[in-house]
Amino acid sequence: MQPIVPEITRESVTNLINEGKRADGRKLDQYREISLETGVIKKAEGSARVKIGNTQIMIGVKSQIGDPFPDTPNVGVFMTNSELLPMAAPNFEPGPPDERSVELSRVTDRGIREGKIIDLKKLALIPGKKVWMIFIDMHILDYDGNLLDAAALGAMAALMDAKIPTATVKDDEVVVDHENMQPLPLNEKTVMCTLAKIGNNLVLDPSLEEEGIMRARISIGVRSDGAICSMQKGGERPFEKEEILKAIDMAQEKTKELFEYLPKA
Amino acid sequence: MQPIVPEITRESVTNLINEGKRADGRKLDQYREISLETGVIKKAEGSARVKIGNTQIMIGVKSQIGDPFPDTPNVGVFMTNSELLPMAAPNFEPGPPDERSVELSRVTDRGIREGKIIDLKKLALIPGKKVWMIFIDMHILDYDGNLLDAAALGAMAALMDAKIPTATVKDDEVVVDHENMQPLPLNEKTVMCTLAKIGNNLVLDPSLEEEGIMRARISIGVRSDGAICSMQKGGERPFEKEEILKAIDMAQEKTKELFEYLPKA
Amino acid sequence: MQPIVPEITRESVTNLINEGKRADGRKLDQYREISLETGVIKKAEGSARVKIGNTQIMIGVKSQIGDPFPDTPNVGVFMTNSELLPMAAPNFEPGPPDERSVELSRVTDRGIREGKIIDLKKLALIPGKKVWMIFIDMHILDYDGNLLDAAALGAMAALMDAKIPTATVKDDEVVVDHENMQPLPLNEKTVMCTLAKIGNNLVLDPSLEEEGIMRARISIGVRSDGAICSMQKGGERPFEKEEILKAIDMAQEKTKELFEYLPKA
Amino acid sequence: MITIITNRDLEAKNSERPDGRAYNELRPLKIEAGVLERADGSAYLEFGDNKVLAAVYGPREFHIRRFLKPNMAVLRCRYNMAPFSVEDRKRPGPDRRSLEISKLTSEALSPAVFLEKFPRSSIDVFIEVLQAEGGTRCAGITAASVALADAGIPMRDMVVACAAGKANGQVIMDLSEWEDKEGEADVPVAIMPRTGEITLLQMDGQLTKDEFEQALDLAKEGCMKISEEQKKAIKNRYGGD
Amino acid sequence: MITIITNRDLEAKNSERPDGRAYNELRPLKIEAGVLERADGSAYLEFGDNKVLAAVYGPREFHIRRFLKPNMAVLRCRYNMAPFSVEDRKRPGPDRRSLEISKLTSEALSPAVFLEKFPRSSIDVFIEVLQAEGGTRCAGITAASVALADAGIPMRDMVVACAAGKANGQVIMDLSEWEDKEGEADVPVAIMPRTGEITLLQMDGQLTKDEFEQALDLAKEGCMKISEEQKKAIKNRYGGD
Amino acid sequence: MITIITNRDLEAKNSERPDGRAYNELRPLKIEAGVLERADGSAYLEFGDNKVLAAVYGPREFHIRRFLKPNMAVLRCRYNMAPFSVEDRKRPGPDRRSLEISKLTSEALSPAVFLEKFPRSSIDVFIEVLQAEGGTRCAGITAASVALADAGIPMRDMVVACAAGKANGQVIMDLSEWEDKEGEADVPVAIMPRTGEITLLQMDGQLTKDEFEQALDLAKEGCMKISEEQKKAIKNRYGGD
Repeated sequence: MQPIVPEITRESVTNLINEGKRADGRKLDQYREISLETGVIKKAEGSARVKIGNTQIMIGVKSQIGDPFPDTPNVGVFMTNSELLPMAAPNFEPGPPDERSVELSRVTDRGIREGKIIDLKKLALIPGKKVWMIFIDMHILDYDGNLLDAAALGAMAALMDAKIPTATVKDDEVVVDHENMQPLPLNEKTVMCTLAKIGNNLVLDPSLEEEGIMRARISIGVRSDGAICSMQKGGERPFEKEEILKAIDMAQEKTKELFEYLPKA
Repeated sequence: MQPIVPEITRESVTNLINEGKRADGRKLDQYREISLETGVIKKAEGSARVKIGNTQIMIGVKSQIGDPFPDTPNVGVFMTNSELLPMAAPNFEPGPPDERSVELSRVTDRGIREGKIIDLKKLALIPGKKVWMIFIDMHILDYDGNLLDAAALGAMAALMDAKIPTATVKDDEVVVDHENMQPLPLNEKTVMCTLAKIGNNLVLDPSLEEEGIMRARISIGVRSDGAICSMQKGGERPFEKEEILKAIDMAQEKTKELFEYLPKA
Repeated sequence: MQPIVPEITRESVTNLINEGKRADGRKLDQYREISLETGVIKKAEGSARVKIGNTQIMIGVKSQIGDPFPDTPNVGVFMTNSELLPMAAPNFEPGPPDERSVELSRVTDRGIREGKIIDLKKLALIPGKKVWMIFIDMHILDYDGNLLDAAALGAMAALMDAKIPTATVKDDEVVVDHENMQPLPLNEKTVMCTLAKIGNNLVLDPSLEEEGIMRARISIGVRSDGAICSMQKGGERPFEKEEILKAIDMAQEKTKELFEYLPKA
Repeated sequence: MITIITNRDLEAKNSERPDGRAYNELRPLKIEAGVLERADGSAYLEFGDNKVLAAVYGPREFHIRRFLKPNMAVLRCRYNMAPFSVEDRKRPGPDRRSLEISKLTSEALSPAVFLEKFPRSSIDVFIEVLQAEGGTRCAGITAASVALADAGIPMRDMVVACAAGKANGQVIMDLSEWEDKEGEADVPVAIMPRTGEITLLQMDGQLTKDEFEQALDLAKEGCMKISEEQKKAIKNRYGGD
Repeated sequence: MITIITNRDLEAKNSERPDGRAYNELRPLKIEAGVLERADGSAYLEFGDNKVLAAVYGPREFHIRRFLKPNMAVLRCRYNMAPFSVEDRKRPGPDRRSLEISKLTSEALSPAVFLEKFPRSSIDVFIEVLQAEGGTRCAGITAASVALADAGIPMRDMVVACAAGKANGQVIMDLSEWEDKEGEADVPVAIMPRTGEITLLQMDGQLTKDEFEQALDLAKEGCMKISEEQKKAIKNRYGGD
Repeated sequence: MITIITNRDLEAKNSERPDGRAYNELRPLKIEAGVLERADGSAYLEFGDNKVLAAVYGPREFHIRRFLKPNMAVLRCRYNMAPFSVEDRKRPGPDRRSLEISKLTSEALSPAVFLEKFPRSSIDVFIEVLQAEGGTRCAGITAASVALADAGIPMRDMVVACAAGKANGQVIMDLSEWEDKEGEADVPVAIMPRTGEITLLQMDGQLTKDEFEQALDLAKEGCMKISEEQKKAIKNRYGGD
């Protein structure tokens, strides 16, 4: 899936990193340039276009009224979906989400869900019958490495940007007032920080080329209160415990920078 | 998709057409033999078997009661589907509709829908809740060119043939009376006329061989009042404006012939 | 689909059978060792693990409340599904059920349905609106021949093992009482007996190797009252009438043995 | 080109069948060979209110390497019902029932075809049920045999199919849709008429062994009658006597 | 890099269009070439409230043997709408509408591309509608042409598309979403501007021949204006005068 | 062939866990190797009320050219839940959750396998959850390792997995289904026990760094205990001491 990197590139990139340098001039713990715009899609209830380096994702939040899941009748429904568009990379194929796309959606979803970012109870309308359903759709436009951090940042921004209609219940009927839009009920903020293991170093925000040669990666979701709320190892080589702990320190430090990009509440 | 036609055949057919003649002896503006039978499938509410030359389509109309689309709560639902059966040509594969089949369905559907052929308002039963759903299913049995005209003619005939049960609403319940069948509420009739561009000529009703060498095709849907109600260019070469205008003249002339095959209302 | 058997094996196995012997030492009308355990999956309402020789199937019965089919509004719904798991044989592929898996499900289903084994009327709750839906899922774990007999035996055992909640109707609402579980309403028992034609002999319970060389197979479902309730020929060679009649005799005799494995009611 | 059988006069009227047929009476039957232009062979069959079309392509190169057989042709079948062929519109595309019937049809026809003459090839049989009224799998097999013959595929025999069963306590030939649904048992059978060998056999419902044997005999009797009509259809198409 | 057209001052104000445009007035238009890193060519287009991204890969080896052409490249298109691009969230993945538009887009672009220069190859065009407000198929074709040029694909001409139609009894250029839904007819058109030849033509609704001709002329007039913006986008990207 | 662990006596009873376990107590565990006839290797595992079967085929020729690797084997996993394994019947076939777990399982096992010994091959691991009660991904990885060993696949180490997490404010080993659902955090971990290196690591919920470290340590401690049972299962199958 990953582009195959020639052995010589692998060596030169690794050697550089062993010296604390990177091919694009960054420090090991430095993000590429980040840009984040919200409110870019008027037809979406909330939206964000996020770029980390050349990686680019467009994210839209839509709401609709629907049935709750039978096992959680009193809370709203929240779903995260992503599409690795064939325009984003020469080897992305059209079709149903593959395992990479599913992992991306699910890790992003878990950070938001398990971090209790949305107050899903406030999205119930008629308990057991009607609730708000919130869809986060992530459209991967350009793939130049580190989708996870871009997705988490963009999804958080799109949620903060979102305004949904006011819905009230009268006589068991839901009345939806599009004239009075209100923000989504959010408890907290979360973003994610990914480190790749190359040689025996951890490097922040791996580029596409670095992803091609990394041994493993660890992605850590952090809330603005500092709590770790999700974690996902990827890649076909192991980590040692000390590396994980070091990664957590770096993530807790670096996510502070990421939170700065989010809209001020 | 189209069978590959040897260069020598392409030349000889084109030369013939340049002289105003066709391989099967037809004039440039002449249909192959057309036959149209209705009422052939008793289990369908309406049906037609149409042949243009050896191209053969069986069309069935079925009705059922269902929910309206949310954005059009007060009108009936109408759907057109076609299947290019693997029996119809050696290169048709079983499976979900491919783009040719989708185009065929959608062009036929638009002619009927945009020509306001069916009075969909009369198919509403309980506004916002229950409406008649009308399905036109087109079964392509034998493919010898020019499916679009055959489909449009057959679909129109099957609609005219259709009898659906009388449905009345009592206390918010729909009562369906199969003893009293009634025709579909139709406002108008429409048929379609396809011209292929071969060399610099327009030829009516292209055969399979002619489709294999044509540069482009234009299909024009005409109502019995003369209005143009749908149009679709196909093929990988362009048309000039004058060719389109000439094609419209031919279509408005030739559809008169086609209307003669329809059952008398 | 079947593993290809070398010609020399085919001959030696056939010659042996012509002498009334089988490669694994069995008599022509002898089953391999059978084992049947019920109640193995606590999360299922009923379950059974069946082995015939090395062929192994895990079967679970689940119940849920749902809508009846429109054409049978006053009886419960009953569905049989099977999955030829890719773990069960080197040539089984993941994916939607193929024709072998569909045949297995449908033959098992017909034996139960047409043998009137379940009293489906007792599974109606609110006529036309709510009924019990009973799902039999057959998970093929290890494939060493003769899936049909194993499936029929295991499905019957799982049905006999099943306990579903007591459901009562109050004011058009279904009340499901998980504290009071009750057996499924069963009228009868059925099992199935499969004979393979090898050379000109009928052999009971074909092994995988025998299936690879058999000319045809006949599977006969028998109720405990002796009635034949389903039959399915398979394979690409014909049977003679006398062979079928002989197979019925053998099935009626041998199914008595199979019934012994079922739980005592 | 069209033949009608109404063998109502062949037997005494001891019937209580809803459509008035005798216990061993077939529904009216028409078979026509060579009805499609593009297919290598084709046949159209009406059997009671069943309307079935069969088409054959091949032998032709088989491009799915995984399934081809190095020493013989693969006979593939696709049985399909038109959405408008049944009372309630059927969703297009294969379902479990049609997958099973496709497999059984392939197995029913294969014994009669000299598949070994065409290694690495496929012979593709397509059956379209345009209107269904009970017994479509048998009608499909019967039509497909005529289409195979029309395509010039070398065959040992022309497979023919007919169901028998039990309804209202009586063992009967050729169940109608109503008799199939409301009756006690259904036994679809296909045979090679020269030898009487059975290439399709299914049963569902409840029968004693004796009843089953009666049904099997009746089905084979029906097959023999239908077989005559298959031959006539081929003669009508190609002449000869 | 961004260009805005508001040709509101070009014509007299005789309009009764809901957004106040003249009958022959385009919505504001921006085109930018070369907006993606990975794609061989790309373009971003805003046309009224439509926001469309197009990307091109190729010519590249075509690995689906069944579809490749030995003497030319195959131009494949995928038109796709983002789930959030429309009022009610769209389920991800292709539907019948997008399949048809993909086919038509491929046919609209192919005449302009020197496909014969790249036998056995594919040129893949991906169009993503990020926000839809009427006329997305035309916007997609227009953007795709710029992306093809940005990818350096040799072309006879840069295809450009614009719709015309009829609403409130008036033949008008460039229908908005409201005019498309509520109006009497819609005529999407693509042309090769050098020759005026038509590579996309559809119509639905009800028009007389005269009205159709007016609509076709208006659509072509719109195309010519948009074509200038395509050229500017390429110039802005690559310099030149 | 069957081993039961109840390490209830190993630690003081300071627990308030619903099933009465101590904070660092595993559920009862059984592992059996070599339980299937056809598969090249297999294992059956019961862990609390989890019942999981794993099977391995390979190394074998990999026929999907697009995915094969010229210098090593590809280790493919399919994690699947039986429809009857959970409270509410699961629809058959893969869903998003099982796709993700399949990917993670493959990544968790790959570091231990000498994939480079089998270029152009696949090693296929199939995991079937027959009954689920919390922790099935770890149970699947643990069983799959035993199945790989049973298949004779050369490995650096036998990967083993165990979750830890936090419930009722307490960091605990091996969450039950209830603790997973109602608890504050879940940390599934797989390690190679010889080196302690981590091949699977996920977390969800809310933890401080200290709590996470405690959970990671507890998970690794659980892994080490389970590892002993893996080895016994292999010894029971193949003898030796």
